[in-house]
Amino acid sequence: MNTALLYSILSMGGIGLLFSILIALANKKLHVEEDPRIGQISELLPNANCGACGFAGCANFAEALVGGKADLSSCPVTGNDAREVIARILGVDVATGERQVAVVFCRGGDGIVARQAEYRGVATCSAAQIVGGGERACSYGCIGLGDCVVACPFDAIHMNPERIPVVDRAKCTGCGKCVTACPRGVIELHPISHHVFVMCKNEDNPKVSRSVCKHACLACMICERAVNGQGFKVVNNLARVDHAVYTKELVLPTEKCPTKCIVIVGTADEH
Amino acid sequence: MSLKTFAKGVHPAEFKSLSEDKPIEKMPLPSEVFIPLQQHIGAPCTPVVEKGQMVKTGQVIGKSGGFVSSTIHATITGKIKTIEKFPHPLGINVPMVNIMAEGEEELLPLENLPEKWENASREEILDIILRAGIVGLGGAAFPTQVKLNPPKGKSIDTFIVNGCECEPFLTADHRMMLEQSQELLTGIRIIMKVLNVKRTFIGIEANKMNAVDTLRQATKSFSEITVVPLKVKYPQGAEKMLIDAILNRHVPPGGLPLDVGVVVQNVGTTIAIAQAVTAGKPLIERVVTVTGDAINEPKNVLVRIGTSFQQLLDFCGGLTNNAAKIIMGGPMMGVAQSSLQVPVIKATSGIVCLSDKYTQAKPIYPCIQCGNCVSACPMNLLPTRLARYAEVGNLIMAENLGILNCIECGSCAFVCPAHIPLVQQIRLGKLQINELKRKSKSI
Amino acid sequence: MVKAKTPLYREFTKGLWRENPILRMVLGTCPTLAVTTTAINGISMGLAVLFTLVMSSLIISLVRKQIPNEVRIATFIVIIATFVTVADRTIAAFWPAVSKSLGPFVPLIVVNCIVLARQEAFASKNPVGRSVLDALGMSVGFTLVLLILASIREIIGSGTWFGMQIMPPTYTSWMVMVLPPGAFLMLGMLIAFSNWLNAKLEK
Amino acid sequence: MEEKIQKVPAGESQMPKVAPAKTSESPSKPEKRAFILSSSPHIQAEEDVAKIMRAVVYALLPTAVFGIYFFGWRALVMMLVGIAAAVLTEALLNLVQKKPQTISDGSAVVTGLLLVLTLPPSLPYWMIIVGAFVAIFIGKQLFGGLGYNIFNPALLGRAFLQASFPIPMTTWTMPRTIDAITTATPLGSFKFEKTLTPYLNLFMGNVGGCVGETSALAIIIGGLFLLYKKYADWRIPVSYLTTVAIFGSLFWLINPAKYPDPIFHLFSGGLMLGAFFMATDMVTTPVTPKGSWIFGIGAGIILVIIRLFGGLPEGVMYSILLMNAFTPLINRYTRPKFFGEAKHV
Amino acid sequence: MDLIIIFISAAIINNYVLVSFLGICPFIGVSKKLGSAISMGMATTFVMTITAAVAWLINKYILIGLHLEFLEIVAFILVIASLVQLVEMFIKKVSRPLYEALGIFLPLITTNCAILGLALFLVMKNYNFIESIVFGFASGSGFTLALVIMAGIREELELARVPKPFQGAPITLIVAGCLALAFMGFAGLI
Repeated sequence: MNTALLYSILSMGGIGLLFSILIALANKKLHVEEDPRIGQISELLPNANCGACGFAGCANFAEALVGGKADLSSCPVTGNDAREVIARILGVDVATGERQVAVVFCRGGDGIVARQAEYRGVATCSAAQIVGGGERACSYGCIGLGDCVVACPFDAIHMNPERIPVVDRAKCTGCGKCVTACPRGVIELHPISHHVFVMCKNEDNPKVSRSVCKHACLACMICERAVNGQGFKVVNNLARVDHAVYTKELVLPTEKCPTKCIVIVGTADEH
Repeated sequence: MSLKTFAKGVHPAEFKSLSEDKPIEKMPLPSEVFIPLQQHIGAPCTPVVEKGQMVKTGQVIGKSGGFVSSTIHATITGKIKTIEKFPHPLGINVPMVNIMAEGEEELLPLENLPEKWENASREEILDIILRAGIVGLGGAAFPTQVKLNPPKGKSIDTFIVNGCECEPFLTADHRMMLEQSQELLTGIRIIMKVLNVKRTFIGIEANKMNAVDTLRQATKSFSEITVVPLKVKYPQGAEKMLIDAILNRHVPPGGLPLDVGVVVQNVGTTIAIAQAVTAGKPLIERVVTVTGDAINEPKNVLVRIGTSFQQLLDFCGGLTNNAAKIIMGGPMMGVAQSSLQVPVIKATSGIVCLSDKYTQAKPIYPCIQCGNCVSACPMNLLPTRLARYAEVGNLIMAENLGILNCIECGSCAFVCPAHIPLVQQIRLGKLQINELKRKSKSI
Repeated sequence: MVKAKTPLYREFTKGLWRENPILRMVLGTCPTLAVTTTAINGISMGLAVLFTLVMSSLIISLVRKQIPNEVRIATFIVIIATFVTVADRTIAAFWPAVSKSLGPFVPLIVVNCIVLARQEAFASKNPVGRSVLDALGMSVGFTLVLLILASIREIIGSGTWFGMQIMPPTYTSWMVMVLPPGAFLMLGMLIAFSNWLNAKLEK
Repeated sequence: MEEKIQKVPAGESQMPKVAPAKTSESPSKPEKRAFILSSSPHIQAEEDVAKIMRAVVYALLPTAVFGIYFFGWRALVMMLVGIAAAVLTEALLNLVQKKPQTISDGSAVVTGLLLVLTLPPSLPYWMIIVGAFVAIFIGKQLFGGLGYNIFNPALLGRAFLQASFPIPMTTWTMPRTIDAITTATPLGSFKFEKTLTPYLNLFMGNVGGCVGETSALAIIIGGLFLLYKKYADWRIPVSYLTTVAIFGSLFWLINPAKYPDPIFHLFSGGLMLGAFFMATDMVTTPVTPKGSWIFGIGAGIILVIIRLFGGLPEGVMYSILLMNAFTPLINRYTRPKFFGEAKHV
Repeated sequence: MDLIIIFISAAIINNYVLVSFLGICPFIGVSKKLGSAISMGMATTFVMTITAAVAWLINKYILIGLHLEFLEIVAFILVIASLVQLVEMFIKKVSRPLYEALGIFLPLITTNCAILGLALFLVMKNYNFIESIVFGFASGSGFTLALVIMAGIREELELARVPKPFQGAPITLIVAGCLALAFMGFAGLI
């Protein structure tokens, strides 16, 4: 028994010693320079090397994170605390300036905008855009097939019954996915403190836009005149808001707009 | 003897009997025209006329600079009502010159024409083609003088006239070959001079044997011009397929016919060149096949550019009551129209009006990997994969599988038993990839 | 870095469902698939993991400040291997039949991702009490899933539960359940079910 | 067909016009009618998934009839049970997932029928139901339904049954007997007793075996129909059968006493059924022509290895399932060269 | 001939992943992309072959020689962990491309139960040195085979409409189940 004990201590110690010397030597001789963040992040990862992230172990995952090739959420093992720290190291979570939210610049829902055709084919806006623009006659406004709804990772855009997307300003993070998803550029990001918008993108001749949509801007100048050009300006057949001048209190033009395309969005206390 | 052709492809029903025996009719002048300021690939033209100005037929109203450019002419004599954005048959609103007919019709011919074209220099002829505003009339609308002026280092040895007209329904080229064979011959000779090539092939699908005979007769004394009847198969008229069929040369992916020493011109374009160079006629009108089961009198019509579809269809007896789909171009590659206010443009080869009989919605099933699209694709692609990768947004895989090589001929969607809108999906993927490329370039 | 606010009991309960090692993290799948042919095997394996995980968490959280950072993984592995050897030899000595049917999977606890992951992610950064609770929660969660999976496979696959005949004698056993395909299919179903349930609960 | 389509509209145009539409309106007024907007192409061939599935069912009819002839009315009941179970499972799963109902595409019917044709004629009905359920649920719906499955659903269902209930799945009855005397399949009797079955019986199907696999004649009739209609890729049966014949004769030539001859290989067991109906399942086989060849050759080699050296007498099912697993890889590495890619230097 | 039988038996009939349930974690984790799967398979095969050799030596000359069989777990894991780390460092220094292709998968292999399982199996099998190496190589090949098939299928599944709860690990396990069903056809071979 004593010999067994002795041998085990000797052999295990021997093997351990041998390999630790080898590794220490190798570490010195074979050292390769790396981004220091990779080391920091791999410290924080579980280092279980389970492979659940799809990468070849935690160090590799850390490298991919730093290189922007991986998403932290693909590691199921890391706890929430560690995630926050890693996010900070990666600098993902750097919020700058005011919160932005998506705004939909069209009110031409079903029944409001004229129907130009029966659209058949892939039921996405981007697909309809390349086939004559889909069902709705306005070539500037919302196509209504909901690409933005699908694109939103936060469940913050929904279609109203008229098939015009409505943004949930509380849920919207301003990531801009819907903005890129919309083939017509109907959605824009605006600071949450902006409340008044001309909800139309139609730059056609007023005669044309009038025949197409009940809520189209007709470039009638009423809004511009109502504020003496201070805050509203009609350019290219379309009224535009100067948010530097007008942020709130725009009751006058909104009420006077004959097609109701000037709209107050959100409430003053939401931010 | 088996006829020459390319590999794969499809055999749609032809429907050509509707209009192939109808001689080309000249349509009376329209009361107003809408002339888009861009009717070619390249930089759009800027207007050189103003609202309210009187213009004569053939007067230049738009010019563009740069290498890939073209010219736009007034197509009727009258007064310019407005220059504004109007709906275009390709689905976007573009700036157009709206001319109301007024006064006596008068044609201003091109200036500085050579006495005899045989004595003119290559540069002179190219200049006439540019001033005449001639673009590819087959549908691509690529400025012709650019195509006839290959870059240094590319040697061209063969000229091919594309008389396939492989799209079902369309017969405009067929009629032109029958009725304007002499002008076609002149056009060919002009182009051969410009390109300095020694041989020309005229590729014609074998369903137009009368055109083959007519042209064989017309070119009898020109040993360097050969008329080649081709197997009736779609898309025989696609440039790459045509070159493959006649010369057995394969244009490399992303390449042009001139990479294999070939220039291809459409029948209509060749005739337009002859008319411009010999008679000084700018491109103000073209032959359009108005056909389909939903038009009362299918016809081949010589019509002024800018005439609205509505006026043209009215000339052909109007639509029937069950008209359901109006297509500019052929049914395989044409563009469905939502409005009849759009004008005939230089690229309008035909207007196909289909009734609800041919437009019933078919159920869409999931792809069952039958491989029909794979055996139809003339470009040797895997359409079902391309479409699905484009659909799920994996553009990298789609590009690896050659989505950008797709010529959108529609063969895949034609044979798909699951009725998947493959072409639409693939076009969308191509657009997105090109968009990304443009963005990454600009950064 | 660690939120001290987390109530102690949460360290235990998170392993049962919210961070369940098999269902939510899909770790330690090898033994899960291999030994769940009978309920006995499943629960034995679970207990072996429980013993190893709790003991090594205990020791490691005790000595965590003494271990040099560079060799921590090696140290963890040696400590774990020691306890695994103890567990392996104990089972072999007292329940030779179980040891036989578990095959090499008791020794393989050494490389079970769950054990190492908890040391690295938790025990090496937390005090003893929390570490032990965490280890207990994780291993109980693991054992429960093993038991469920093993029960399903044993009942359908052999008509018995813990060796007792519970299906009527006319019952035809579904052999596939005790074979490898049955293991993969049932674990897939189980995880899918938990995904579905989780989505339901979150709503 | 083509002729007819062309003539109808031509005739119409000569008829007196009925209310020439919209001609009276002035050109500046917008056209009110909503035309159809859709992507090109605007015409389509007359093919349809449901039509293809129906054709497969028709092609299976001779096999089914021969099965009923040899194994009695029980075989018919088995088929009905299998089809009903498959269709019901599909309907139920669509309902649960709140997906549009897909039973009308006919693929579930094909799966149910194919499954039963590969089962022994004495299998209890409830096992058929289990098999059909597994085929549709695991084999098809878990991957997203028709078109997305990796493995042939019917074969997967059968493999599941084989693994679950090995004894009932290998209990065979004599054809044309009233009280179902058990027997062995030709492959089984060769493997375990080294006896050969007469070729005519093999060809006609008067031997022990699964409901639909015994009669090579019936299968070939249906298979040729499918090939003629181009609903099956001819390359797969050709390469599969040829590989089995060549590879099988190789061993036969080495040792005719130990290994069976190629004709026996071809006409025994489920090879014919597998080659014409299982290996040609469009969804689970390569889309590229070169891939089809590889698929057939690979399946043939695996089959001969299993038959000659494996513990089981038959391996058609496994050979096809294994090649199904390789199909994504085959598709990937047999992508046809783009037009112009090969020739251009 | 014996060597061929050892190879086929270890690579196919007793496939590590599909039959013996070893190395499931990387099987699920690294089978998303075909490229990674091939590299991972090659790296694993490489390490397995080396491990087989080293484990045989240690077992024969230290454990059995000194009657320390009870220390096999500790000894093997120590050796494997160190060995893998050494190999990784070596590759990283010698060839960056090789490291990118194979080396990055090495840490994952340390805690891969397939490797330790291999060493433990080896002790039970009584193979000689050459046979052990073949066994190690064959086991690695079998692992690679399963991994590559799986990766091919999963890339295909990217295009499928797998029901939400089944996406990710569950469908991977179910495909593995189907594969295991198909591999049962090889049962009894040899």
